[in-house]
Amino acid sequence: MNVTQLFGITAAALVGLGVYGLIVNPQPLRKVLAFNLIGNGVFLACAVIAHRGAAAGMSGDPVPQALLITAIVVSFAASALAVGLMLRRFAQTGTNSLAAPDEAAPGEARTHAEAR
Amino acid sequence: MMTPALAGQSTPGGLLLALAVLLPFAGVLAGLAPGGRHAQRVAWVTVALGIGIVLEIAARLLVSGDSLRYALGGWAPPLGVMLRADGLSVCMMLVVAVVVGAVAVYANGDFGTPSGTREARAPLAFWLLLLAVWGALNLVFVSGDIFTLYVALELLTFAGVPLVSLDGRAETLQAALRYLLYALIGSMLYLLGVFLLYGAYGTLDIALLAGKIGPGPLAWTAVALMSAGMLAKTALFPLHLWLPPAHAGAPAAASALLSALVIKGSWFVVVRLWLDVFGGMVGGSVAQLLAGLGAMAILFGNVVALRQARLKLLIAYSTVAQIGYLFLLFPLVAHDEGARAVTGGLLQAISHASAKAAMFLAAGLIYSTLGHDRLADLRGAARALPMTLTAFALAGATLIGLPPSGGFLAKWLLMSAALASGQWWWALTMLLGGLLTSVYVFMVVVRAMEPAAPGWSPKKPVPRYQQLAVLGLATCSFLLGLAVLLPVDMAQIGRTVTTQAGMP
Amino acid sequence: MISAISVGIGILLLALALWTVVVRDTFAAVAGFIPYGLLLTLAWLVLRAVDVALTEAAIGAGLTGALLIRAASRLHPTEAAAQAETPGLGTRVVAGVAAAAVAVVIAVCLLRLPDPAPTLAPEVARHIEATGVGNPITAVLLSFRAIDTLLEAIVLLFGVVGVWSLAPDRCWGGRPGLAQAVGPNDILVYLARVLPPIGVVIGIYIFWAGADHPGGKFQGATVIAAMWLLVMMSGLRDAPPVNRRWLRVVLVLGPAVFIALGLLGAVMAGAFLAYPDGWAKLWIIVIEAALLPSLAVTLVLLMVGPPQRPEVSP
Amino acid sequence: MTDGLIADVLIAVCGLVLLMVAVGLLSVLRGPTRADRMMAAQLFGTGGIAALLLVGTASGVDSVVDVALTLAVLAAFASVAFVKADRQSEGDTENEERT
Amino acid sequence: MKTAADVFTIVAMLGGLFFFVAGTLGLLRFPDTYTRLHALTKADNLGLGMVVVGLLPQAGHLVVALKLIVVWLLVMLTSSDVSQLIARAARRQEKGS
Repeated sequence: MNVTQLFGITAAALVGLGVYGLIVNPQPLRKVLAFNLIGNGVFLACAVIAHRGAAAGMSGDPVPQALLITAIVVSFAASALAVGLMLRRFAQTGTNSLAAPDEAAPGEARTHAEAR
Repeated sequence: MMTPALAGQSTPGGLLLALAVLLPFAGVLAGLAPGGRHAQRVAWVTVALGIGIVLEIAARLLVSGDSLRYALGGWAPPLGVMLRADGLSVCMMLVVAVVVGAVAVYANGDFGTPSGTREARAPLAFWLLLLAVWGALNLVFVSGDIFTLYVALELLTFAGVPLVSLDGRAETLQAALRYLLYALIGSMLYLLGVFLLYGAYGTLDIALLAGKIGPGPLAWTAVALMSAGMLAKTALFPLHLWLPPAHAGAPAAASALLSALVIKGSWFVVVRLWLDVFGGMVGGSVAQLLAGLGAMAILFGNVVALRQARLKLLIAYSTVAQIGYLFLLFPLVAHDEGARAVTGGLLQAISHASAKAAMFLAAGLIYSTLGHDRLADLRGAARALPMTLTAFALAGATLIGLPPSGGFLAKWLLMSAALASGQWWWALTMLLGGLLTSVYVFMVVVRAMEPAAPGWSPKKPVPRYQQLAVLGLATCSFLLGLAVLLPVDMAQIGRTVTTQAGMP
Repeated sequence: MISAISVGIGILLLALALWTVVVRDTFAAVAGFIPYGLLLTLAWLVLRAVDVALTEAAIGAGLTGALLIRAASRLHPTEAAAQAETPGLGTRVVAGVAAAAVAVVIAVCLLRLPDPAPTLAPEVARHIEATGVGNPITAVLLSFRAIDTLLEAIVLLFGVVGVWSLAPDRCWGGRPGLAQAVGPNDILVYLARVLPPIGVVIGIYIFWAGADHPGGKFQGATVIAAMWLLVMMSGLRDAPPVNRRWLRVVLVLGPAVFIALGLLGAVMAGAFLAYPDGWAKLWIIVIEAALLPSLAVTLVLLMVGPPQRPEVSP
Repeated sequence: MTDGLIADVLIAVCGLVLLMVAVGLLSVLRGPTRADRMMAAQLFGTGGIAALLLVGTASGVDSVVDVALTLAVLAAFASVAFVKADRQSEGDTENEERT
Repeated sequence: MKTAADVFTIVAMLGGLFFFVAGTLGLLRFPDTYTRLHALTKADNLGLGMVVVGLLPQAGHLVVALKLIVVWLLVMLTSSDVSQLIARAARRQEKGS
């Protein structure tokens, strides 16, 4: 088994693990973590494709590698936005659950927000 | 199908496509740097210029009778990125420009920077995000490259999510977070599909891919991943759970953008993929499945809408239903009436965009007049806001599909395509959906017509120009059906051949 | 030999990924995520994607880890409530089966990619001369597919607008994040005085190397951003208030220069984002140099979050 | 590019270092305290960089040193972020908002 | 000449490996956080140092060799500080509990 096959399987397994984590972990932060796992699996798949495309004296196909750099940066920004939403919501309500609808308790929420 | 040699060359006026994308983004930059009231002014100038550019693109398309193309950086695919605008792209760009313009007029009232402050959070964010949504959508419509489409989708997500939580209430933050998670997973699945296609065919260009692609496990996995991702972003049943709280919780102007426009971006990607990339490959049972989900969405969304107690939630569930119609076109394109189904689907997207934006804006005005949007207590709304209620009724007529609205023409085209290809069940679903829609539209209008309680006065006066903007938009959607009188079917420009190629 | 190492890296990667999925405590999960990122860097290296390895080392391991660990700590009080929501065995089994099915399908696809693999490497090699740069990835990112890079910078900017829009209204215009008070003798202050000068030099070096060797503006900007964040964490300098004019200008500088030069290219070289003959390398360096501070500031602002402290008016 | 024998030695050493790091990671991540878990980043800051340098040199990638430099700086940053995050969640009043 | 450099590399690598093994053993065997931290920081830094020293003769360029040394110095600088920070965190957690 060569390097590309090996990492190809690893990539697929990472996506699988991420999908599993995404479904079973109720916490949004864990879902973001799982999203990152899926993302890494997808990126690894792309790196495998780039590696297979080695030609013309280059150690890999530069086009998918360039796409990867773009995608890695974008997914960081996505994580940052998700974390921002979670922290803001926590500061307002003290909760971070996706399931339970937020109680509209403006007075209480306000004091909590003030305390942060 | 365009020959690859031709596909690689820019056409005259191609630069306009780049400008249509970049102008709104440049507006974001120019608005963010000075901030405050300037952001709004910059947005206004940008909207005016942008509408001009889109009109010019439409004129060029009609004159040349062929799609516009532009090779960015002078690099032709597969190395470079190509922008392409066919009839579908230009029609979508036109309606987006109209809706963005109307929302900009409306938002003048809701998102002005209060006097005495140099800069306020919500207005600054709104004006920047309005332009951001616009630029991202234009990019979705003109991108000829599947990876650039991914970036466009991410731009759309980043512009859409903050719009949901613009007023900062806790429940909207939750809705925004849910929306973000769905959207991110959706784009990640899409991206995996992009990489698989590149690994199999060595190009990202839509036209080149279409020429190389063939049936096989790789292509099928790619189409499954990409479609699933886009369905999550479009909120097609049963992936719609994030939509109602997000669209109903946002401020009216933001709801209008989200419900009318943002979801059309990912829908458009599905259309591009199925019609132009995978051509005749997908069809049959998969298309039936997709339309089946659409039919479920129509029935489910409309029934749930009927049971809502709040106007904005009702409108949001009506979006869930209307999204369903957009997916009915897929099993119909592969038949003789394929072109008709494509035009019908596009027209449905356009008329829903204008009608839904008008509805949400009308709901916003009703909310600020009554101080609430409880359906049980809408009386007096018609007396206080006659123009707005007319607009709501006209938009409702479009959603139901009454002549001469755009919705009527869209449904008529789709139905005749369904009947012509012997798939009567889709026609039946559409009729049933229209019936259910008419019930709740009627209910809202009737309740709003009831006279107000004695001594009641509006909570907040509504400026006339806001009402006019809403009415204008609703009138557009209602008269859209007259497009049938146009000498050319604009939607088919640059793509008649492609649709033929999609036949089995 | 190299494939033996790859097996090790693959197994360790999956073990850490599994850890972050199944462990109960979120803090522990994120603690596993950071070495996981470092390990991915090794994987990119083995796959000969050195530029990607650099990006992963900077963004994947460093920034994302720091972002998530801060969130995990703050959200710790919600942990107990979330445990109660954990789905039952039935859901977990279904999820496991679904995940396994997805993994198998993807694995089969990746193993059945066509041989010989299609590649654009020869195309890049044929045209790289015209761009004047030696690193093919830089050529792709700033010439052949420059639009993606421009749009990516704009995505990051939208991210900042989105994060800022989460501020409480009364805090608008103020400083992001919580104030950091650290005693002056804290070892952190010492580190924050010594490391940033070195780090910034390394960041600029990585940016500079990017024209001809692996490296570039994203990686360089991330290192610089991390150093700035370190200074903030130590309390030596506070985060800038979001209404500062200089901050806004630096934020939009990179994309603005990119668009402006792109339009100039439309006039001088016949296409948007095209570079005139012989000037390509200079233009690319100007664009990258303008993007470097913008990206660094953008990444810092994404990390520190929305303004949370109203500005104290003088 | 290093020649065959040395390259093999480097790879072998890299494998063993990775093994050590993996074993160490196992012990560190199990805890029991948060401080133990913070060592994970630290562990990879040294062992991981050693493995990186070894595998990079063995396969003749000169720029691996640049990756190692970046990693050294960012691993330190991540470790500091860990400690800081921990301090904040402990509810250190001095770190709270000053307004 | 070449062989001498290679022998040097191999010897240094074995030395480095020894320290990494020692560090991990320490992590496994030592009873509390402080001693474990001690084992990790001291031994692994020496291990990295030996690896770097061993790689010097294999570096094609003087610049690469210099950068290798910088990597080591940088890791030493940061890990000594970070280990102090972690030790303090450990003490705070003990007090807290």
